[in-house]
Amino acid sequence: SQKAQLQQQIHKLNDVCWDLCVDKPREKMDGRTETCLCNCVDRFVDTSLLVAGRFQNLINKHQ
Amino acid sequence: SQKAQLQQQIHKLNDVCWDLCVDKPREKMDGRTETCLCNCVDRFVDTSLLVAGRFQNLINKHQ
Amino acid sequence: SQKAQLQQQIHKLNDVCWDLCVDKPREKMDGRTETCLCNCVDRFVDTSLLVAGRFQNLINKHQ
Amino acid sequence: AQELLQKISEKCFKKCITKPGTTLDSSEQRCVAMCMDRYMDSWNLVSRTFSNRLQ
Amino acid sequence: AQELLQKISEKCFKKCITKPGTTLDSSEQRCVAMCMDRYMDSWNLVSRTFSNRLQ
Amino acid sequence: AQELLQKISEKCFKKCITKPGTTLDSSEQRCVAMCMDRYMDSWNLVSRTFSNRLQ
Repeated sequence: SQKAQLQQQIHKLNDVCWDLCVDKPREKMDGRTETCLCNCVDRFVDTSLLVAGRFQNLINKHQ
Repeated sequence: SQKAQLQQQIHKLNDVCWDLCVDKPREKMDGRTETCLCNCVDRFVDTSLLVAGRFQNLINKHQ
Repeated sequence: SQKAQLQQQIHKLNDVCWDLCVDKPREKMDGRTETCLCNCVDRFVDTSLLVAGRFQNLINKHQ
Repeated sequence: AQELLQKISEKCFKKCITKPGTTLDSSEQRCVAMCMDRYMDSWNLVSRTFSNRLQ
Repeated sequence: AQELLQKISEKCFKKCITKPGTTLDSSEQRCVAMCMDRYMDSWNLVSRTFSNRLQ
Repeated sequence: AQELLQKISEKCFKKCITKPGTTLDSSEQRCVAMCMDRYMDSWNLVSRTFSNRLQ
């Protein structure tokens, strides 16, 4: 289902961004970690869009 | 099936504990590595139970 | 299907060999990286055959 | 929630238990509890940020 | 191709974006583009080499 | 057993072949064989320890 696929993507994103942004777990989530997590998600989406766009271009060229 | 799920969990556990306990493979399994593997499995189970228990508490609080 | 399984194996191989052979992505694929990728695939297949062969021997011994 | 619990157990075990001993000592227990809370904070923040991008 | 695109996004994000900022800057964009091209080269080479072994 | 064989191949390739050459040389072959035996020892020990906890 589409909901399950969305959940799957959030698991993947949280996995990647947790490894990138969280070093030692602390008492509270600090501002720097929060900023890193938000930027990580947004830049990951940017990267996916860039990759999908270039791929589409490649397909169009070959047609 | 339940048997397949159990097998899956053993694959996961062996994966995690192998990476944690085995550095260079040797002629024989030495005692230190064996102790590390057993403790790794037991502490992983402890961790899972702790996590599941805290999660249950959270759900109870929110009801 | 068999085709899907083959694709899956190529994904796995490319994953492992990319991590082993490609450090920083460059303008072009250089010869050294190409050689590393080809050898990586061939040695991975050798490793799998060796592992499968030893496993078969074990099963034969126990029968 | 099953998959989330599995992810938390695995990530927090790796972060908090580097030399598994004969019990889960109190500092490891505290680390796992804190790690779990942060992982869920992170999960919520990531979900929200991702949902905003989808709109 | 869906799985290939996911793999590329993940591998190239990890290689090119080590400190995520408020935008994908031009050097990160170039890195992702280059990384994607190389990943597809690698995929083609790996497929060919593997197919040769299967025959 | 299919999945176990795949895991062994991947784990032992990563441990034993760090610079893939034109053949699998004898020291790499010995390393893979040893690694496989240890991985199966580990699998048996982990299964047993885990089963004990489930009872």
